[in-house]
Amino acid sequence: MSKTEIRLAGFGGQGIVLLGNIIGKAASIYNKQYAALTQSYGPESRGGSCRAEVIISGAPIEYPYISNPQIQVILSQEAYNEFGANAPEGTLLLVDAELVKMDKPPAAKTFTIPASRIAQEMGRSVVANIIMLGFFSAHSDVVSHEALEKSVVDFIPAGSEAFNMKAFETGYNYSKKKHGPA
Amino acid sequence: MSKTEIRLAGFGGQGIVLLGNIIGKAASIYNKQYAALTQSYGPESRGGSCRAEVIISGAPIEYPYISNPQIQVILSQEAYNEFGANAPEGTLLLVDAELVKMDKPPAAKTFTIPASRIAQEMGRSVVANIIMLGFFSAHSDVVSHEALEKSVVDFIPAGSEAFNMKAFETGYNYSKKKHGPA
Amino acid sequence: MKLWRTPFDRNPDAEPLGYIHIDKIRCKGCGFCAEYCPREVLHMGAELNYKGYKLAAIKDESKCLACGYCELICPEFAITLILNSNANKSEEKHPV
Amino acid sequence: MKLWRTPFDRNPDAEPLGYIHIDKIRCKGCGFCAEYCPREVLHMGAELNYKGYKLAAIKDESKCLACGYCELICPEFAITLILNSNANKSEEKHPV
Amino acid sequence: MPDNGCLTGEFFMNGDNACAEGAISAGCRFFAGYPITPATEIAERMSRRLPVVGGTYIQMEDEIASMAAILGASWAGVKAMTSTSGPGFSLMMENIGLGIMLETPCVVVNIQRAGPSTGLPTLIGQQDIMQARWGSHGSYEIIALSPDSPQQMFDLTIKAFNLSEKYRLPVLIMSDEVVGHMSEKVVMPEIRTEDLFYREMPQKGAAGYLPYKTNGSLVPPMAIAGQGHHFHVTGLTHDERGYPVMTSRAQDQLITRLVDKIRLNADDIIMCNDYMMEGAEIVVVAYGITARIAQFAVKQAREQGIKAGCLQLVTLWPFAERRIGQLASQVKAFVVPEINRGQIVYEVERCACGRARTLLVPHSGGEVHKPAIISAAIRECHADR
Amino acid sequence: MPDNGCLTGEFFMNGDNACAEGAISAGCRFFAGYPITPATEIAERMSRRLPVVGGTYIQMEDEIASMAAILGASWAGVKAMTSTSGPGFSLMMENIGLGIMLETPCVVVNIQRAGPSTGLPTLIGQQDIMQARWGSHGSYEIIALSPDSPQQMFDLTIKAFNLSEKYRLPVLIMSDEVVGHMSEKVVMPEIRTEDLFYREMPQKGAAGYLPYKTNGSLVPPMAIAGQGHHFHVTGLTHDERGYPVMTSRAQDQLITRLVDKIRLNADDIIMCNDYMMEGAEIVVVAYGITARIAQFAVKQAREQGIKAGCLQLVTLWPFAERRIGQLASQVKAFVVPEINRGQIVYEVERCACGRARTLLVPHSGGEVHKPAIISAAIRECHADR
Amino acid sequence: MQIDDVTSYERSIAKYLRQDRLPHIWCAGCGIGPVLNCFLRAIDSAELNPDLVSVVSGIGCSGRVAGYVKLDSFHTTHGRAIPFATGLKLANPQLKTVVFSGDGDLVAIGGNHLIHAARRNIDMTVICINNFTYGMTGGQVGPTAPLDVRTATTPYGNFEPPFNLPWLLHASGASYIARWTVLHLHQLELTIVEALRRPGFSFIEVISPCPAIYGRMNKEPEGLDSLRNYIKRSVIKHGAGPRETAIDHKGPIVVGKFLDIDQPTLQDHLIGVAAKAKKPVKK
Amino acid sequence: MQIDDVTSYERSIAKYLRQDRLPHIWCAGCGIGPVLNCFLRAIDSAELNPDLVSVVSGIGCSGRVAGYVKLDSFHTTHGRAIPFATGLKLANPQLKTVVFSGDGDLVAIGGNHLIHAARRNIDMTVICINNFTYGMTGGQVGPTAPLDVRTATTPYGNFEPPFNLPWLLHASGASYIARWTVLHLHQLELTIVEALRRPGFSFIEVISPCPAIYGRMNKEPEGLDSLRNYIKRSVIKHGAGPRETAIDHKGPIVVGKFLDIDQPTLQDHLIGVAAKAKKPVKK
Ligand SMILES: Cc1ncc(C[n+]2csc(CCOP(=O)(O)OP(=O)(O)O)c2C)c(N)n1
Ligand SMILES: Cc1ncc(C[n+]2csc(CCOP(=O)(O)OP(=O)(O)O)c2C)c(N)n1
Ligand code: SF4
Ligand code: SF4
Ligand code: SF4
Ligand code: SF4
Repeated sequence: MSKTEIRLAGFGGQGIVLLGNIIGKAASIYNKQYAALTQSYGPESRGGSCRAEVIISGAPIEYPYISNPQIQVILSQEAYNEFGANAPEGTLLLVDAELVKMDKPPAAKTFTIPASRIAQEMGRSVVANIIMLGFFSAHSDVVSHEALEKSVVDFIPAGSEAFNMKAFETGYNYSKKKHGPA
Repeated sequence: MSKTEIRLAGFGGQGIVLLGNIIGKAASIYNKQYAALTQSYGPESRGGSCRAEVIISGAPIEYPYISNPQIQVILSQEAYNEFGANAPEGTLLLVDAELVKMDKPPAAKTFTIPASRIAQEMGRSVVANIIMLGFFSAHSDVVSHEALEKSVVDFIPAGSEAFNMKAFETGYNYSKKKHGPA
Repeated sequence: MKLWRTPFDRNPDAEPLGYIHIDKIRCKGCGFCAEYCPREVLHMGAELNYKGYKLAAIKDESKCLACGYCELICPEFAITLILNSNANKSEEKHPV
Repeated sequence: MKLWRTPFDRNPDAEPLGYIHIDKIRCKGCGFCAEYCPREVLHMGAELNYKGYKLAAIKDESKCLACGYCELICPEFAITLILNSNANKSEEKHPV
Repeated sequence: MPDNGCLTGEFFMNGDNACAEGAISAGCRFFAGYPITPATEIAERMSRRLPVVGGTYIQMEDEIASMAAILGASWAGVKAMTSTSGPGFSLMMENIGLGIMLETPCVVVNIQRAGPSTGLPTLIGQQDIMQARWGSHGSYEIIALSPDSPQQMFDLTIKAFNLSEKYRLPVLIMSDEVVGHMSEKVVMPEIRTEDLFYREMPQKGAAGYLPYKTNGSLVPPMAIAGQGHHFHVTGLTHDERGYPVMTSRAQDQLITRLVDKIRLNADDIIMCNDYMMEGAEIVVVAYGITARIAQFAVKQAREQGIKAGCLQLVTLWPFAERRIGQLASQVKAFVVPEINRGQIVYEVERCACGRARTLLVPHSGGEVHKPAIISAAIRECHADR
Repeated sequence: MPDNGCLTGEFFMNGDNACAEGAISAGCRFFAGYPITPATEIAERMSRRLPVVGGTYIQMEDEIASMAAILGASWAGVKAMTSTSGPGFSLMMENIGLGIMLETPCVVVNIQRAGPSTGLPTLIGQQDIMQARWGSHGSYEIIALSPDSPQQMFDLTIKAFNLSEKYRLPVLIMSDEVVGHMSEKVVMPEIRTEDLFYREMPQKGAAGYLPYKTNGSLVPPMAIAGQGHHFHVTGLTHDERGYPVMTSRAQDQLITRLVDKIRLNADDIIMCNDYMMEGAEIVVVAYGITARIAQFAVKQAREQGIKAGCLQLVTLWPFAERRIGQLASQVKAFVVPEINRGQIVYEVERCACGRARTLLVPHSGGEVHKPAIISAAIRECHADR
Repeated sequence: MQIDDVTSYERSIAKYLRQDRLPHIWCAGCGIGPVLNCFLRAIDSAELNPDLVSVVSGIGCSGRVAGYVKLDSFHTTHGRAIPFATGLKLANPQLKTVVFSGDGDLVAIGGNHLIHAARRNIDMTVICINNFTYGMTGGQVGPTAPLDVRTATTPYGNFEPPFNLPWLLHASGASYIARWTVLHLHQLELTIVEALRRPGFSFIEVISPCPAIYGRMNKEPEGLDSLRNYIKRSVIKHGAGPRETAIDHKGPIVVGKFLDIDQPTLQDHLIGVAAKAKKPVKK
Repeated sequence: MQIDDVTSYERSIAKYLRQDRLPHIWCAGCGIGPVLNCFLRAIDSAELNPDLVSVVSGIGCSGRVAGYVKLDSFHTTHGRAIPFATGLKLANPQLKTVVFSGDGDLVAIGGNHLIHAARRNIDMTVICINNFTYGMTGGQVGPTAPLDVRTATTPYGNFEPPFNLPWLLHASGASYIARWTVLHLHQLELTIVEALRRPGFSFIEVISPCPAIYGRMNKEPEGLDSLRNYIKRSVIKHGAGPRETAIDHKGPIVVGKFLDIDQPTLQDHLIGVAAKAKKPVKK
């Protein structure tokens, strides 16, 4: 049965756990898959590095931890150094180009987006994660675009739907523009 | 191996546990017997009834509780009603006549002394228990007279030795006078 | 220091306002009632109860003001004040 | 409210009393140093460190009074004040 | 959300939140707690949800007070809960004992982290299992459940309330950090009245009510404060009237009933889940998140042709003594992975009574077992002759 | 009284007082406690005796503070003790865990009464035996001793201090109300330096001292405050430097050592007394005052021609696993009288592993067993075929 | 002799006293009995619905009070009466919750709960029997014992300064604070009535003899000795300030009503929370 | 450029800081770091023998301080730093014992130990970081949180009145009480020095931002937001009375040295006990 492991990594305050929740809910509630989200906790997740990991599967998930993520979303240099740089061939790497310098091209299939800069340009730096989610949606079919959209709306503050949808589409379109249709 | 069980019973404040300690120490330290003292505890031992029980034996004592005391020293009506009145034949019963009214003669061999009145007459009602101890010594050889004497001195406040010895002898002599030499 | 408010200067010849009942089984001889009765109705007697406590006793019931203080202060709930409904009702009653 | 005691009116043309070293790995960009430097020696720059924090930076070291407040208030122990022993010693020293 | 404020439908949430929602659905309307990782999210969600459903949330000054407060609330007739982790659980022990002695329904959740002492506050342990059984002084029996997922957090919280109301004692939910913090789909059905158990109560103001007089069953009806019963209850040894009686005889009567109400109802209380148990020769006995890791290993073993199965202990206490005893005669070995240095394994070993091998797969804590370690243990037992 | 203020000679005193004198003789110079029946006499005697021998007595605001204070005192280099009974013991659990984690020598005395909760405050129980082993959260091992007389109260208190200094952990004395309150002769020998064990310490001010670096043995030398080591210790999982390390690996290293220092030294720690064990077919396994009652019953049984013996568990924890295992192959049955509803019996049963029958003689508490009840159990096992 | 059908005892307290439990466990001359008596009269005088009064005690001689009142009554664990009562009260705000216990219970082991309950200004009346010692366990030093007194654990004299309870409670946030001795029974009754009827946290300290233990060690071996001492040393001073309410071994014992202020109670605040919560918010 | 061999940092605090443990765990803009810095300077300025200084912390963000000071240092259990330090101090009166911890640790779960230590007037300096919340566990309401603030457990606003800590400590018996904000670092240093050097129980409250949690929920998402707020709201008033030292959500934050009195310490009393005990008494 198909099973996809996703890692989202960056630092505290970027809304990484929220991303994990959005993806997990999209997969499990709207796409009727199985999904399990685990995350880093404690003071570390406030100041320092932060991580959320999602498994999406067609069958019940016994072991809830990822071992070899097929997809990694990297939002800090530290996270890149620790995880992204070593991502093996055949896996997908999505990187915020604004926050990460890559010395040499990683083995994984890598796509970059300056999500945090775009967010700033849009006037609300908090939506960087949603932009990244749109970018993610453009590059992976593990969760449907519609499911992600619905899930975003579930998690954001009331009143900010339109703005967040715009951010989501911006991320999605950035990819389409840059890389052509997937 | 010889084994004697002794019960001392009355109410709180009479110095009953002290008596138990004096007898126990006399037996175990000065007479080189085995002795175990158990006693009633808790708020009950302050206001209400109070009990101390001593086993004296020539061999180690495994079970430290008395079952059929050969000697009972009774210092309150309540204690008499509960224990003294039913003391079986062949056992020894020593009673403070001032505090206890006996409706009918008990089955046990019974001797009485108005210890508390004598104590009052001596000017220090606290020594009633030591008077009773002297009386006890006159009626039982389970602990030697000398051992009891030494033990009394160990337990009383410094400076009160002479007075307590007088009380002890008073109790002892009361018996001799009343009942003749044992 | 004021502990009670029933008048001390009530006519001593009037019929007693109350009668005192002391439960001899409960009394532990603390002496509170005797000490704080404003009219010395009670005192500590010589009798012992079966537990060995010296009992409170009535000395002169006729003086009782029915102030209720002995009943209130008795730690043992051993005193019952029985009100005399015959007595002069116009005099101030105990404040309880 | 008085937070420090080094004179603000020190001759601005004198050699700086101290030099500031900021540890870029430790700095978390809280901005305390920049905000509370009495002489605006520091400001928040645009550079991010590898963890993503925006770094404090030196704006004009020449004004430094060596008051030590930035060093004291930096929550990260990221600032070291290096005293300039060449500078005019007669002026009052930082009170630490 | 239905009118009563209970959630229904499908949610993606972590175990802590699911536990809080389970409590709300079970009718819990009082929560007293003190923050502690990794249980804090339960308190936080209760603080938000309770005022909405007409309940009361209070953060007490510590865990001792929290435990005492839920006992008080329960005696006011309200279903009550607290949540904590190891250090707070240790502090609650004295008043859990009071709950047992007064026979007070309530639920105590322990989201276990790794100890002893402060240990690894944000990382998993399953090390308070024996503490749950033995942590308070005195002789008693307890009920403890162990969920393996957010869904079970929801379901077993309702179950815990039901058991606590039925048997009148604090029921413990012995979860762990991974289950508490992991998010998955949670289905919350509409709860019907008949799904919930409420303590039996005397008629309001009924004369002659005695707080600890049973009527055939081992569980006496429970009066609550304010109903005119003017009853007394005490943590001292007491008789049917609730009055202290300081005798060995009264003690024996009381303790025998307290112990028997659990021991004699063990079959009603004990829940186990069978996973690939048909014809199993090697049975992995596990609980909490470890049950899922074990199932992963069992599945692999079956693929390799080893007749392995997994028995999930949903109820930890009372221990599934009979079940293990029966299995012991049928199977070759028990493999017991625990995130501790040996706790439930003692019970398995005792009940196996030498008839089947018992192999502990210990883990000091901080993460779950690697499935391969459990697999290796299964293979080791399989290779035994 | 010798110059050092320690008593020597023969005394008639109760177990509580003997315990206090044992502590003084063992070099205990700090006591923090909180009154509780039936342990209060220990505190009272310490309050009188400690100032005489240059020590400090303090009554803290509760048992939690008492336990914390003796840990602090131990880190100031002073042998320290506290005493309590069930309810206070429950409250101490969290900080007993801290003692284990910091590896702090100290002695905790529990004079057991009957519970749960307030229970029978002035009457005997032996119901905190499993709590002693499992009462704090997390994975750990502990040492617990069980005296059967005032004399053993004296002797084992010294032993407890020695073990705590040697293995660096809180050592528990699990006595009971009868032993605590009963008076008998107590012989107090002159204690020589070589009778006492003091923790190994780094050289004063030695550079490079690491608080948890061991040198081959499983027990690291212990610095004390004020000696210039400037060390750090924490209840968090830590490395050799005493620094927190929040990883499963660090946890495993630490817990493994904490557990192993007891498990691997079990033979050094465990003490049992044999009573009429020659050729025994029925072995009564007992501890505390119950061991004496059991001996009484065994003597009677022998008189009736039944080959009974009694194994007194002087050390309760670590459990005498090997001894019971060996005996299991030799004897017909174990009879386990306890003043609880089954605690140590679980261990006996587990270690017997089906090779010998195990028969619990439970007692709910409030008094000791009637010897006849134990005799009956012996006869029942004897009649078994 | 013609007498009333009812005695004053029957009229006022009989219905609130568990007579089937008498005699109680307190020693001869102990002050707890009179305070209990007075409390029961106050319950009557306050004209509360007794069905709605709950009495919670901790452990100690004073803590046995819950066992003698014929009201819903809870004898809990040592020091934990207040949090238990907090749960009762919050779960059913209709209840009048009275905590009746000893100084050791409330201020030693239970001190934290006491100050936090006062801080919260929860509707609750706490009656604290202060006998300067732990009676139940045999007279050890308590946190209210004056310096230098002898107790079972201070054979060389007490070396710890005591709390000044009215001050501590005031600083913690209580609304109503009073102190009487066991002799001021009429004043005490009025004070209890007042406390029961008012909202917020009220604290009443009652100085009470423990002759059997504390008294015996401090030259007041009879309850009467202490009472005579109280008469000598008591000074009524309503509104007395913190400096005046400290109690030492020999000096004056200032009694009276020290504080009586209106301030929002926890319940008041909680009503506000409920109102805000009921406004639908996005989940 | 010619510079001094040593920096001010090296001269004063480097020797007391566990540099091998940096970076510490505190969030960006957290106030604990500056207070630690200041404390280390005070240790230096007080010219104590550092070998004899012990630092004890409980659990919390503030409780991590013990882990960063290069002195004998103990990271204990939540709320129990004070009794642990009490044991240390009593067993070796030579030691200077400093308890450094958070308001939740010291005043919520640890409140009883705090007031009892103050009552005993034990030689001990307690530094309390008051950030109005439980930082470590994610920003729940603390017993110092002003009414109406948002926290993780008061989503509808805090409904419990907070303690006024200087008042509580005064009423408990402390000898020395001061409060500063994290901006008053020079004053704070002097105060700590003074407290360290004096006998008896001293308590220093430091108002400190927790931007990551408490600030984020209360419109001060950056540490700087809080600091600016403190500047606006702080009023220095030495000797301020109890009515003035309460802190609400918006009003002034009165800082300064509130109490500094000489009174016998626990150690003074214990010396008396030892003297009496040494006189031979009959056993
Ligand atoms: C946790 C716990 N610790 C200790 C005890 C023992 N204990 C019972 S009552 C008491 C003190 C009672 O003192 P106080 O509250 O002043 O009441 P009093 O007996 O003087 O009326 C103590 C310490 C206990 N029951 N539980
Ligand atoms: C017994 C216990 N209960 C709860 C916790 C969880 N806990 C850790 S830190 C903390 C609160 C810390 O708050 P505070 O002392 O104010 O420090 P801050 O983190 O705000 O600096 C709590 C509740 C614990 N470790 N132990
Ligand atoms: S007050 Fe009560 S107990 Fe005391 S003497 Fe009078 S009747 Fe007896
Ligand atoms: S104070 Fe320190 S951490 Fe903050 S910005 Fe300045 S250098 Fe960076
Ligand atoms: S010990 Fe003291 S407080 Fe307790 S009942 Fe006796 S006199 Fe009263
Ligand atoms: S959570 Fe708050 S108190 Fe803790 S480190 Fe972060 S800012 Fe500081």
